Amino acid sequence: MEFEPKIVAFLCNWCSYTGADLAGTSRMKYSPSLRIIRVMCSGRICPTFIFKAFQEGADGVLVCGCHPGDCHYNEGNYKCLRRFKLIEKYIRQMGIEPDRIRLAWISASEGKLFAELANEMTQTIKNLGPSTIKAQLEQMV
Amino acid sequence: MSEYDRIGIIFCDPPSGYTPVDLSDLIIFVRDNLKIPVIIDQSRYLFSDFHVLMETIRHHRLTSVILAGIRPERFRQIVRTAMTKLGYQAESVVIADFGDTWCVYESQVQNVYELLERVHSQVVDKRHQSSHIQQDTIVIGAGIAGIQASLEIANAGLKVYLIEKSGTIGGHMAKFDKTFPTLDCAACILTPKMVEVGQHPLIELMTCSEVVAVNGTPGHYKVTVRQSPRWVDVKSCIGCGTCSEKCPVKVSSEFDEGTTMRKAIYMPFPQAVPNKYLIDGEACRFIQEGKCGVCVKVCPVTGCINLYEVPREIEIEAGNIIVANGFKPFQASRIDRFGYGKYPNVLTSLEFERLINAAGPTGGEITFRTTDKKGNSVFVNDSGKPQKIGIIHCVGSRDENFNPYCSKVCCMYSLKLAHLVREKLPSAEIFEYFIDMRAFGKGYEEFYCRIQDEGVRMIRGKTARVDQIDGHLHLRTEDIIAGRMLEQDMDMIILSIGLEPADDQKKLSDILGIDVDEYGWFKAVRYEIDPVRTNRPGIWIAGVCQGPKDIPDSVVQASAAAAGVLQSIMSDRLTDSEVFPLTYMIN
Amino acid sequence: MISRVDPEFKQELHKYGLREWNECFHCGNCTAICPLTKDDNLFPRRGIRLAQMGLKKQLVSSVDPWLCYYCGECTETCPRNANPGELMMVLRRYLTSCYDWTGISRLFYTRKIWELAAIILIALGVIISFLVFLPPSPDLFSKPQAFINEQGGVMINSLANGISASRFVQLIEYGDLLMAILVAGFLISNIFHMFYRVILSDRNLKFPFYSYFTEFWSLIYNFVTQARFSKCDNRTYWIGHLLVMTGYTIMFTLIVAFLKEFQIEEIKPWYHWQRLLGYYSTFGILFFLIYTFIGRIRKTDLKMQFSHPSDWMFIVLLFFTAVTGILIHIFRVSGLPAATYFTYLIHLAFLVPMIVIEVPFSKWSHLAYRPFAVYFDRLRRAGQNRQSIVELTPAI
Amino acid sequence: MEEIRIGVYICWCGTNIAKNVDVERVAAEAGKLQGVVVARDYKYMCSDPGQDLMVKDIQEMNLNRIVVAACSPRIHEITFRKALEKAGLNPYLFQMANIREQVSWVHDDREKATQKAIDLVTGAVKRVRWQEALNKRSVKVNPATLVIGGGIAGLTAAREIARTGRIVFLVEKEKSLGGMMKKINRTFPNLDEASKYLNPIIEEVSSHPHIQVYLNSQLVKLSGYVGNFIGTVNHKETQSELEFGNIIVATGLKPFKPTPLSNYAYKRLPNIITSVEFEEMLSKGYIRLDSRQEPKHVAIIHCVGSRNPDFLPYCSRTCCQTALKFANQIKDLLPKAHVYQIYADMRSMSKGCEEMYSKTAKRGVMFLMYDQKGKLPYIREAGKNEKTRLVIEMKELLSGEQVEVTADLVILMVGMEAQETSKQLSQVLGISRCSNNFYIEKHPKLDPVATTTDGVFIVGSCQAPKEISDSASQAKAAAARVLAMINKDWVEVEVITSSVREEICCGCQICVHVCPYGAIEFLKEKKVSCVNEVICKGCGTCASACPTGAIGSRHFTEKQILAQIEGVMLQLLEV
Repeated sequence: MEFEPKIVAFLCNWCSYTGADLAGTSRMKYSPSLRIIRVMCSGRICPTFIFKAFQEGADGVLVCGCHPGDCHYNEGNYKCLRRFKLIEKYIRQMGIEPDRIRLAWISASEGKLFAELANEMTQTIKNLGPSTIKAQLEQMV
Repeated sequence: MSEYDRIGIIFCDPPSGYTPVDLSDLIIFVRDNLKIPVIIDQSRYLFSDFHVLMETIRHHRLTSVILAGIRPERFRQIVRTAMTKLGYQAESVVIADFGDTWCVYESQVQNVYELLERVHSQVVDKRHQSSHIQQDTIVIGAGIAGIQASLEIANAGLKVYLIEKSGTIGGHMAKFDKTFPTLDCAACILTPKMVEVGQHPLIELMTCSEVVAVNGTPGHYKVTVRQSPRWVDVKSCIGCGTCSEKCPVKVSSEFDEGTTMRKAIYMPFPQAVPNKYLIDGEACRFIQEGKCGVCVKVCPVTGCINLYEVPREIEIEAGNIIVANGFKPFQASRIDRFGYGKYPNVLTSLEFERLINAAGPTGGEITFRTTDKKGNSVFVNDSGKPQKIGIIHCVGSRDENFNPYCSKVCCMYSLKLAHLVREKLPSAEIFEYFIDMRAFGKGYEEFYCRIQDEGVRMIRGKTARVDQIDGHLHLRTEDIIAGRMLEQDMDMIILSIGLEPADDQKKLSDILGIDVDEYGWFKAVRYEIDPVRTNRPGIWIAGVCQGPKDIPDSVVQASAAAAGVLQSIMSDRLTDSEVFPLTYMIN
Repeated sequence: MISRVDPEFKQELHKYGLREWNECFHCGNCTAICPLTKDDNLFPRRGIRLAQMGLKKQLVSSVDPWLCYYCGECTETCPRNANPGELMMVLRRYLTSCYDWTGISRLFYTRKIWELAAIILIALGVIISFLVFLPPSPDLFSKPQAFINEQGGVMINSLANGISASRFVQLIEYGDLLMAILVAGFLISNIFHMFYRVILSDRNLKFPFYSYFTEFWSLIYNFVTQARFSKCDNRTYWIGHLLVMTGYTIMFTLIVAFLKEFQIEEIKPWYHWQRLLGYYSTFGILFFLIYTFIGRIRKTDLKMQFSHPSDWMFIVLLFFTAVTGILIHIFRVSGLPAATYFTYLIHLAFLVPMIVIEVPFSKWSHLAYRPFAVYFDRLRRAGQNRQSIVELTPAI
Repeated sequence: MEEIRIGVYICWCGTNIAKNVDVERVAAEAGKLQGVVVARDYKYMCSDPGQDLMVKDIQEMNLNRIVVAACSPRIHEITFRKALEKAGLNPYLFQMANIREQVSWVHDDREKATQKAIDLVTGAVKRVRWQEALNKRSVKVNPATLVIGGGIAGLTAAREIARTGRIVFLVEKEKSLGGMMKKINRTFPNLDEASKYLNPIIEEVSSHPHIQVYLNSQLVKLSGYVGNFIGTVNHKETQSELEFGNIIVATGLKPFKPTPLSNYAYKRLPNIITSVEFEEMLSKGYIRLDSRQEPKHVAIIHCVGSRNPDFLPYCSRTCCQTALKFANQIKDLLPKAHVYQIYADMRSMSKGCEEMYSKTAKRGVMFLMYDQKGKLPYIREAGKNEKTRLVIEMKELLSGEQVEVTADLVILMVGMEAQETSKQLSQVLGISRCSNNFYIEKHPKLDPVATTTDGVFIVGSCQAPKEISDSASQAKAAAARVLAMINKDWVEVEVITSSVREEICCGCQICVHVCPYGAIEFLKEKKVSCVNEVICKGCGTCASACPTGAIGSRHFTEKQILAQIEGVMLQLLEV
């Protein structure tokens, strides 16, 4: 059967999660690959979460926050952005294709955008194929 | 103020040029009906000599004065000064101007009486504002507006009596499938609020109840509520439903707009609040003919069902009353050209809401209406699916022959219905026949565009007639934009019926003493900036009963009415001087 | 060139008896409820729209008002009480005056007194010329039996002084012919004018020449049967209309073309064709008259609620013509020569103006315009069939 | 440590969920998970019986963790937390899996949807076992209120509250009160003088002992939380610090500038004015052209900017009715003038406005419909011999004719758009804006005046364009909320805050720097950071920044989230 990726998505409670809900209430269909985890702010997302996701066998990780300047907590999304740049470097070193992680700004009114993003990301991951990290880690132990 | 507070009336002499008229029967009228002191300014000395005026007022111990006569305005200032000198506020002088009608006094006597009565009652109301206001509030009608208002007030820690005519709260909104433009399912967003009302310690919910009399004065209304029996005890009923199973009587369900049948003992709908059963007195055999009574036998809780229960009247003291009795959908059968009631597959929008609802007769399948063996019209799942559906706007609205006003919600809910059809029947052809598309609210225009993108055909031009020709519903419409006559065959027609004042509206307005407009909607004294305040202090209107509006606006109004209540209680003041002019004319 | 909207146009229409109608908000109910509308003749609504916008050119070039027979359903169901049916009526009056190149019709419609004056004038003219050319013979009173034929009836053609029966008939016939030519002249020229406005002036209208002939039958058919009218819900009105129309035409042809056979000395038995025809048309006309009289007075029927003076004028004239006609017959049969002579005189005094005024310039012209409207409409269609049919487009 | 006993409840939501998700299977799978004592599915969990079912289970099977898989927690988290409380369980021992908005409504493939639902539920179950009981803190409410914006909405709200003897700070960025309504000459449908309504309120507000009006002022900084905000208001050079319990935002809107719509030739040709400019003219009491003559032909063009994807995609709601009002006012002032309404859809839906529409028609106004999605009307200067000033070329839809309209004066019914300050203010207040830059309400249907930030309310046309009476009732609605809070005198505040485990805090003070609210201070003597929970809003930035993991944000702890990740990724072998 065709490879159905699993993407762990971290959504901030105020913009992105609401946006995702909007996609739902407007019945916009998108790929069922996402596994959404709600956090209060994209600033809460620390590298551990992302690595954990890969370690558990995620094929990709999506991080969504409010648009710059719209953060419910003023600047959490900026902090997130900085960390994300770092994480991108790390995972490259860990041998994970940087395309497997992605940061996007989704506002509460961008349900459509979210749906499109989901499909788009799923497609990129499908092209990359399943992530091998989990297997590799298991070999190590 | 204390009981020393006294209203007096001063009849001023007409200005020169007007023939003075005999006041005697007017005075008698005032003494007998209004029972207040009367001062007559026979030989114009009263206003000419300030001290005499002061003396007279002091002598009669007046705290408010009604200046009556032709153009009494000219004396207002002097009397005001007198009153303020005596230590009362300037508002205590009120003018009752008979206008020039005085000359034809004989013909006007009735109007003059009415005027005086009106002024007097207003002054009395004003007087009462200053005595402490009763804290409890009564909310009439438990639709979304009533629910919202009750919650607002109860959440402020104040007692609310929520009075609902039917057996459950929820009103019309509970019947809807989805709500425009967000397409939240109505039940999903309404039921939590209903539950909250049901559980709120400060809300006393009274179902099957109606207000029959309102006495007392603003801030101290004594309201008589007539509670007709449910025949099932709300406290002890466990809602197991055995009674309903066993009940032999079947009648059409008003909640499902007659698209399904229910028993004589029934639960209006699964999420009803209170989530308890009740008996339909008209249908129940025992109550009608005294036989049956099966429900009592099968009920696991002894004494829960009491078929001998009788209506009772309760008197409630309340400082404020919020009226939110909602509306009545337009009777589609009144327009025979559309063949509603004649052709089975001409539906009203409300019927369709139930049909398309997951909890509806077909579990959300859109099917045809057919008549079963017993001759009641029913929707059955295997009757096939309509492929061409027409939605006719402005049925009963924007029409001088029925209701000239715009019902405001029809355009949007029609678009919503079109979307729901598209969702359920992707291949179906859907047509909307409209005059003007009124997508005015937040996100409404966007919704309209979206529905067009979904391939719903928008026809500018109102269908004139629907005839059933060999099984098909034949429509005649002018497609104004395309510039041609349309003769189409449809499988199903949805009539977007308008909104009308509820049946009990007139009665309520009489009981409460609040004004209605020419259509029977309740009237706000200053609609422009205060659409919830009525002519009677302490009585507020919210929701559709004041004029057609959508859910958000109803909710907002409900909260606004609540604001009025809270404000009056927290400031212990009822009226707002702008509402009560200090001059009254014969109207 | 692009036409310009004209708010003043309403005042113009007011002269033709227009009442309040601007409330119309174009829901299209009137068009859709009308049993006669189809495809792209969208009356009454389009007519209302053009009138509201004051687009005269488009208005005059459309035949829609003639296709409406005023069953009144649109008015009954109009959500704005804009009374579309009445507007159609007004437009018919307006069009009549537009078609009439002489401008007389406009004068009559907009200035009531002129019509009346014209009628009286003509009536007097008829009386005078009659008395001059066909003076009553003095024996009418002295020895009336001289004018009685063997059937005991009056010999109608021998009542004039010193003029032989054949001469008498001939003179009358001349008069009739003159009248007929006059009327026909005006009417035909007006119809041609109509033809020009509706068909010729429309540059981008193309249809095969043969349709002129292929569609011609519809003209005859509609003229004779008033078929479209029968589609309206109220049948009696159609019957009445059919009766009066046929009766009137028969009478007209009888006196113009067959006077020699019709107006003869001897009195034929009642079953004779000329008498039967005479009775038929009299009956037809009377039926119609009574029906409309009652209608217009009681205002029961919507279409008769607002009566323009021109409507009355026509009915009255027709009524008196009919009555005098009947009287002539009665007097003849009962052998009263004097009475016959003078009634005959009065009869003409009503008949002539009725035909000369009403037929080309007023109400009666629709007798001709309606069927032609159908004819032209079919011609236009013949043009359209070649163009692609309008596709159903989503409204904006 | 107590034994974890989890109850899982899968909601059908009628068919909303059950249609695309095999709820029974989800329940069955959930039942297999560790610690799960009971897993049920039910038609409507949010309904009374649904909640009762849950409560009964909690009490009978003494469950101590609950997972509900249903709609978005944004809708029903509160509902179920209440239910837990009812059952005597701490409301924070509860987790929701969103299998409607994020599963059944967005996926058609039943199999995959069900799989996803199972994963989400697993995640929730894994997470909930680590959740701790938190105690709601209720704080006293500061009875003072801040109202931003001195238009009709702001004024009404301020007055409503002040009348109860509570302090109101009214901040207006202009130099006078009245806002948009002040520019309006008469109100529809009754054509009353707007000032008749507005002036008494302005009078009362500006003279009210309990209202402090700050003109030419703006809110620039906000800290604190519902019931206890501290705001900084800038007026001219001076700054003042205010303390208040609630905020009512009534910043209104601004008219659209029609210059980009070149076809309307605004500012390019003379005698083409916007509806706002016309209102001003009316309040001066005359209708005049630049040449001081009275116009003979006045054309009113609707939907200028509104309902136009390139400018304002939404309907501005009031223009049609205002246009009708204009027509009547013109007819009153210049009975001879011809008025043309060039409209797209006549949206006269408010009380009494449909009647106004037919009345206007009766007065002989000409209504012309243009194709508002197609080619817009075009205004050109009239030629020498056209004996008029302006000519409007348009396709008239109701007649299907291409026509010209002559006009001396053209009034453009401009749409209404959000204030450009809305972005800046939304950042100060921490509320979000919709794609049209209007503020987003908490719930468009059932909570139209509240926002996602407790204690901040949006009223009037800063939420969406609306007519005066609607703005007024919104203002009152917000006032009701505020009054209720004041009357109760206390409010429950968010307990999802950060907390420091001092024993492992290394005192690096990173958290102190990252905290956007300055809620974390460094205790010199103890050499550890300490969170001021009253100021902390629980964003958790500090938690993710902390190198030692000493700071954790409650209810979003590392453990909980990692467990959830584990959960959603846990492949169930049997599928």
